Amino acid sequence: MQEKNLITGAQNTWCPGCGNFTIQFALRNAIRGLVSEGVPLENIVLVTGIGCHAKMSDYLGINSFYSIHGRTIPVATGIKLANPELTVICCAGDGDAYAEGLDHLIFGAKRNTDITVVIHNNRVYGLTTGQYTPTSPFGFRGKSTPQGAPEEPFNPLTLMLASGAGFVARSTSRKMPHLTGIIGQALRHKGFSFVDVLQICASYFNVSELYDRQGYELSGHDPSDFTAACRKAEEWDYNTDSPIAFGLFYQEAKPCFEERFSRHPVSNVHPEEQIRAFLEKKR
Amino acid sequence: MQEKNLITGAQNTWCPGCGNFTIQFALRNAIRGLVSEGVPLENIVLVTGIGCHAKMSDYLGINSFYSIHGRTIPVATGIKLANPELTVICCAGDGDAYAEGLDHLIFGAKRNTDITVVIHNNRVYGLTTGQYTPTSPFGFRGKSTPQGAPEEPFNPLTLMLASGAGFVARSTSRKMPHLTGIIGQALRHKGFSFVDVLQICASYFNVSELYDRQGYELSGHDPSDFTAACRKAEEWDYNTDSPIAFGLFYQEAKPCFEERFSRHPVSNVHPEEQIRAFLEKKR
Amino acid sequence: MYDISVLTGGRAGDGINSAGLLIAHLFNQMGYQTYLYFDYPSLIKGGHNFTITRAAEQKIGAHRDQCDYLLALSQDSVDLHRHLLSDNAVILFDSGRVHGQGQGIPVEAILKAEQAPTVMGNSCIIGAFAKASGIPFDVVETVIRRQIPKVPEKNLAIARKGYEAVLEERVIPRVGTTCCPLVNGNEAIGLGLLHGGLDAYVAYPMTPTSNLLHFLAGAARDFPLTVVHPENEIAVMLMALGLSYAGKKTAVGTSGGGFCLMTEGFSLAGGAEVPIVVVMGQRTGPSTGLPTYTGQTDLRFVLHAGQGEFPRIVVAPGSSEQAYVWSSIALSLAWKCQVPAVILADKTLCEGTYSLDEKAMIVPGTGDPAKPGSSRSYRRYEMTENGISPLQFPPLRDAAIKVNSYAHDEDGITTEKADIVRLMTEKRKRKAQALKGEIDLLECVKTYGMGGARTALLCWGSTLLVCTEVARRYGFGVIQPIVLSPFPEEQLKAAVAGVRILIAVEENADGQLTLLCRQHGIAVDIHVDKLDGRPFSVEELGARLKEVS
Amino acid sequence: MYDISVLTGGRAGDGINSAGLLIAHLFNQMGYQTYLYFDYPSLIKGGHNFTITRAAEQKIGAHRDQCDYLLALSQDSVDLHRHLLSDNAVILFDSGRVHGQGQGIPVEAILKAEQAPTVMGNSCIIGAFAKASGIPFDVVETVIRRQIPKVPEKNLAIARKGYEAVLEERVIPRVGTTCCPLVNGNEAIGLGLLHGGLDAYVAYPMTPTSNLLHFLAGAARDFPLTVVHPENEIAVMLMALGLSYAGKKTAVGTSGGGFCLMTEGFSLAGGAEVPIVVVMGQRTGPSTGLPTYTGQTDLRFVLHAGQGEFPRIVVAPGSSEQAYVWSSIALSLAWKCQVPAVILADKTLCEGTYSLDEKAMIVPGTGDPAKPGSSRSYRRYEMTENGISPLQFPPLRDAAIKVNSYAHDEDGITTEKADIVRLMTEKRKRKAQALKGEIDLLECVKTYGMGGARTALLCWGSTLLVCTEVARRYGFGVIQPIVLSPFPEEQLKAAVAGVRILIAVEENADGQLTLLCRQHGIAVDIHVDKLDGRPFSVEELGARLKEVS
Ligand SMILES: Cc1ncc(C[n+]2csc(CCOP(=O)(O)OP(=O)(O)O)c2C)c(N)n1
Ligand SMILES: Cc1ncc(C[n+]2csc(CCOP(=O)(O)OP(=O)(O)O)c2C)c(N)n1
Ligand code: SF4
Ligand code: SF4
Ligand SMILES: [Mg+2]
Ligand SMILES: [Mg+2]
Repeated sequence: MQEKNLITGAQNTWCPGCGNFTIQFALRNAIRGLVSEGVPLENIVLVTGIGCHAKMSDYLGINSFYSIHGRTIPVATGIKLANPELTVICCAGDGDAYAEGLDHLIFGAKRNTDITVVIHNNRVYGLTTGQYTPTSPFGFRGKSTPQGAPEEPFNPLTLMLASGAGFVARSTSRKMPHLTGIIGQALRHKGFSFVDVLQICASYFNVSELYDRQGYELSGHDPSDFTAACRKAEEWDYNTDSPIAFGLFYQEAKPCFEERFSRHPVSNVHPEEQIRAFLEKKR
Repeated sequence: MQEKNLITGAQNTWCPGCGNFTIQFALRNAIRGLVSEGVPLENIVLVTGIGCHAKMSDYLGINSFYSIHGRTIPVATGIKLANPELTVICCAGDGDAYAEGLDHLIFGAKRNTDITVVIHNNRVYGLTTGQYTPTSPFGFRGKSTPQGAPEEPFNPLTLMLASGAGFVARSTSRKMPHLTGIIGQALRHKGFSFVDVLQICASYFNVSELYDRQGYELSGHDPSDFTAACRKAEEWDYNTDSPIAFGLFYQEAKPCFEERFSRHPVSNVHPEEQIRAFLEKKR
Repeated sequence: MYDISVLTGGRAGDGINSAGLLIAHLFNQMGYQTYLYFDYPSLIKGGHNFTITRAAEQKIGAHRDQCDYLLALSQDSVDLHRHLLSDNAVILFDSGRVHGQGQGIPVEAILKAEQAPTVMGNSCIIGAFAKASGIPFDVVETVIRRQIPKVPEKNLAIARKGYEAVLEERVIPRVGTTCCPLVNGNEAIGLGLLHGGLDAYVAYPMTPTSNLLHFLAGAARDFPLTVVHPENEIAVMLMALGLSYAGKKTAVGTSGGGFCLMTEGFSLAGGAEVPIVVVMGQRTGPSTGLPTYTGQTDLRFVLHAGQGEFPRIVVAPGSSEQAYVWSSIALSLAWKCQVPAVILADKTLCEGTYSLDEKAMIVPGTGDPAKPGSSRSYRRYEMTENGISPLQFPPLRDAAIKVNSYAHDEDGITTEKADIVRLMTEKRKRKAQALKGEIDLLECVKTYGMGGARTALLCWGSTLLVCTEVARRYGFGVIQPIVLSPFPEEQLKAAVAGVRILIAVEENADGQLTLLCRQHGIAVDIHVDKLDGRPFSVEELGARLKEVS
Repeated sequence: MYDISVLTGGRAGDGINSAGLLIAHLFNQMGYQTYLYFDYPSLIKGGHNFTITRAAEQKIGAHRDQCDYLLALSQDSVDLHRHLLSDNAVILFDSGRVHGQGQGIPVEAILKAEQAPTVMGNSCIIGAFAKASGIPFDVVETVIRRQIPKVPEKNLAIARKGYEAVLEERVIPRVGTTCCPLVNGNEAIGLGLLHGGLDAYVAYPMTPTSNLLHFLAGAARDFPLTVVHPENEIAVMLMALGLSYAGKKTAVGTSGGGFCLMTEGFSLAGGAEVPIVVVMGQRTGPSTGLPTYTGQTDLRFVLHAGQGEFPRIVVAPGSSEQAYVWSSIALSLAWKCQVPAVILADKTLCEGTYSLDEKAMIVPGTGDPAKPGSSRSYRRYEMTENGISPLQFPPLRDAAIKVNSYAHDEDGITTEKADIVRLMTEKRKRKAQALKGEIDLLECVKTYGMGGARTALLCWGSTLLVCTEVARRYGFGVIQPIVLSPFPEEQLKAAVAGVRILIAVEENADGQLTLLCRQHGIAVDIHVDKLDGRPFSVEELGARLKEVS
């Protein structure tokens, strides 16, 4: 099942022109980068939610846990806690991580679990045929809101900054090399890494033109400056038509969640002895 | 069941010295304020979660929906959508609103539903006898973390600001008049109002001394300045020992969620006619 | 007796479901009863989709495997379905995409000539189909004008070109003059809820009930209805309970995975007596399973979901008419008895399109809810003889309306006293009795063709119509409990009396109704199961019955 | 035969549970079997708490209503429990707080004199109790040194003053020399899981299993165990499945409301074959209900929770020994068969303290899991004869281990093909068979006192010991299925063979086991229910049985 080019034989069923293809190859290439630095391929685990994005589990020939809608992050946290040697990556959708399972995203950042979360933020529910999500613009006419979405979007970057994320970046499926680079950095960052990928949904929300027109790559920005990161993140509110920065907004080294659990040396003591000792005290 | 002094005959079972008493009377007085301005008492609805805080439903002699753990806000949203004339108040715990049901809190702010959310933030699970919550300090030795909580707290104020809340305030059960004033303002604010109340838990987290020593009332702060609000909110991280501001951090007038739903005039047309019309098109 | 099946195949995104539906409308105009089965994988574009549009002179609600016409918009449609074609099958295909036997239609060229977008390809196809099957062009025109009212002229021009592109092969005659509304199960449920007085619908998208959300979101333009799509199913359920508490008749919709997340709120509804209706569309499980396929594997889950014991309504309609009628009843009874109700459907029913028999859409009255008492002394959980307390909503002058998830007294104040808890448990038991009484007044168990039948099929939900059709051929009777909670034990016992061999047909492996019957002292002799997420076709069920009986 | 009950009452926060436990330890040292029932409302301080410490010469696990001693630390304790006192009851009270008959102990004055904190009041109380009941002070000393090892000298001094403050009233004799460990059900479950090889425990606090979280969080110091308390029960379940996938034997714990939130992950575990154990402590429902009281109302919920059909283990231990043994078995079998397992307990079992019979703590072996294949060709869902695929964990060289919530092929890649879906459904059915085979090797149904009994009580879970005790008096037998899924139909049928009158005793209203039995062709004649959240006392069950039999 582990394929040399990391792509399985599963038939790919994304729509033509879908931004997921770019993310797939960027992620694949970033993983190859890790492997070339000596990370054993079998130490890499992918966790996906449910949605178009999640098909990544079928397409990449690596360990994967194809989870349920909205629940990538707790699964990834469990895997990392079980074995901190593993490199754990979440591919989550915006419906997935920003609606159904938003709480887990915030707790992932708060705990600083050393996992990388890639959000395929196409700003729409793709697989359920086009409803508004928490990052769809106000008034979005999706199938559940034919008269226009009644809510403004939130800004996932500012939310992540407020939640304590130590690596906050944004890229887009319109810029494969940039995306590959950012995912590579995210994978190497020790701690919770968050990458919001503005992904094109060819079928339900194709705003390529917007991202091409307004997008620009961050430069001269100091990712260690929290306040600057907040101001930069606020530049575009996922709603109106302002410049959209791509790059690393914020990075900070902090202790990771899994390091805070004491690792017991593998013991040869059969639990029965310890149980007996416990019972002795209860007598 | 509607009592003149707004307090029911139910036996009060909070611990002696519990900060909930202060919140109860502050809230009662703030409600009286509304009523004295002409809001019919029966138009006020209280929604509570599950926890010590939630007993407010039993103690206040007003309409109440004693909900389940973590779920005040969706219930309140439903009530407000059903009847925008109602004044809807949530009393939620920190375990309740910051852990179990965090997503709803963020969506409440995002949607700007016109409800008032009072968080009884005692920074501990009271009713389940003292475990760490998302605002307990790092290393907190609760019953589930006898070796110390492995996570830093998050800052609910910055989270709320990042989520789009239009009214963000903090007070404390140590300052009854201040608290009464803030809740009164929150009730009058049209839109989602968030009040984090640093509440003393006499049994499991009594940090009265800290709040008295470090607490101060905001003055000279411009609540219409978002950036200033963020900086002020960051002053204390719910973990370390810095000054703790009480007051209104941020206020902004915005359209409310429930206003964005078209209200149909009560129609005399029996649905059967409309159903027939629909079926006609399907023939 | 005419009985015609048309298989239309293509890629996702080709509008195959619309094509199948347009063909159903052609049949509808020709006086046929129709049924449309839509088979599609969980993807948006590409892949392979197909519909089977079936037309017959009798009411039908199942597909046949043998197809008389194949309309192929992709090569797969020819390659994958060869074995389904009857010997003289008429094959039409898009000659730009497909190589094969039959008549080609140059769809792309026609669209190009008319400067029309790809979506109009369907008009071309149905034009061609009409010609090949001898359906007059004016029928095509009627269908297009009614069903694609936006740009009828252009569509008509294209349909005409399709019509002219092929030769007549086998004539489908007109068999009647009435034509029925064609609605899918989701629409029938939605209309039934609206009939029952639905004020609000709250849902998070999930196949197979997403289209109910879409339908009602659209209907909110015409009906006094609030439709909300919140952040997740937990919010859905709790928001709905808030709406219900404040006086709105509210329903939610989901499938198994989303229902899991609603179970805690479901128990709250049961314990706090806040009425709510859940439209629960089953699909193939466990877990994500096959999102776009069917199953009947969640009956026992909905019967027992939520901690604690409380009365609930579970109805499983088996046709679009029943979906309409029982959705209305479920809503009314949920409010009358202040209990949660589940409308248990599945992908087959939700997404299948049926000729609707308007004469069967008569909803029996369920009487008025309990009279409210005076407001000064209002007690939300007042003890009454039948366990049902008067239901009032805020604002109510001089009253505090308190609902409570804890054990509570009549005022809705928390209590931990053993005697009050026992009284409240007994109140809920009396309410369960009252609910059973309501249910007993209705025809909860339907029987078909039982006159002297010694063998009967026992079924529930969407397998009803495949069962009745196959049973007719074998001379079997059919027994269908529509209500599954409270269990209509007496009605079902009466229905099975005299049956020698009772064969349960269920699209699951465990035999969930079979076990439920056994629990009520009704023995099922044979259980016909289904393990692959596909609905029974007429042929398959026929063959399975031959095997076992 | 000595049989003594001591009621200790006071306010929440007074340490009543510890006081009751210390008294149990006194009895333990005197050679008695003990049982401790703790009755408390859902609040932290104030209110009214009480424990009943019972001691007898035979194994016991239920409380009696008639108390021989009353230790009153609050006025309520005297006022509320008068009717429970036997005629010659010995009454001791804290004279600073209580007015009444009996002997007063000036607790506050004693503590003051010793400059001791309030928590040490318990030492004073047990000192006084020992004296009043003729228990030698060296027994008090042993108990204090063992159970309050932190500041024994000061506690001893206080106990001595309590001892001296009262007069001997009625002597409780020593009846033996063995003394057992006293553990509560939560501890027994936790130890059983550790015995089975538990690597990780994940939970969100919820009565009555919060104390299992606390216990294991403490045990993580001594055992190689990771304990996590995440943001909510959804996270709990999914984090646990992540741990399980990566090779850790993991359990979670909750009660009904939290279990609701876990059901979606539970179905994932079932469909994706990721093993997991859920400790599910029932309490009084529906919804929030009575959080600190008991019930047996969630059996059918756990049997059917989660969409779709998949095999699962449900065990309901009835004593601390069974809790230990079957928690270990559940964990082992869950991993061996790669299924989710539920340990179904309740407040009575979880929070009751029992004398543990170490001889009964023998865990039968469940054999080794399936052999892993070679890693190059590793397929997570390899088809095998018994439906169980080799279980491997990442990192596995040259392999990609893919688990999947969708319908999947042997490699774990999503499939929508009907034939593969059918094969995988059949694989799960074979696995269910294999699991049933494992269960059949074990003694899943226990019987007690059945020699010639014509009437038998049928019970499950924590009512076991009240049933055996009452049954002994009436000459009834007792039949207890410990495993409820896969249902041990044959063993249960064998057990009931020859019984004339089968009386089910269940702490619910619906008769959940009764209905389950009926479904398996086992008729229950009489159902004894319980509607108020309180566990049966010996007297109450006796009276109820007299009524019905
Ligand atoms: C609990 C639950 N609710 C709903 C669904 C149905 N569902 C499947 S995918 C999806 C939306 C996916 O949107 P997103 O996460 O943005 O992914 P995308 O398809 O856009 O990549 C939904 C609602 C589900 N599988 N589970
Ligand atoms: C779904 C669910 N999980 C767990 C619980 C148990 N529970 C009751 S109250 C509570 C914690 C309350 O903490 P918080 O919200 O901070 O309220 P406080 O008691 O501190 O006021 C918990 C975990 C529950 N009732 N429901
Ligand atoms: S629906 Fe959108 S996100 Fe999904 S595959 Fe198609 S283009 Fe991609
Ligand atoms: S436990 Fe804490 S929050 Fe709860 S009532 Fe006691 S003091 Fe108040
Ligand atoms: Mg998306
Ligand atoms: Mg709290």
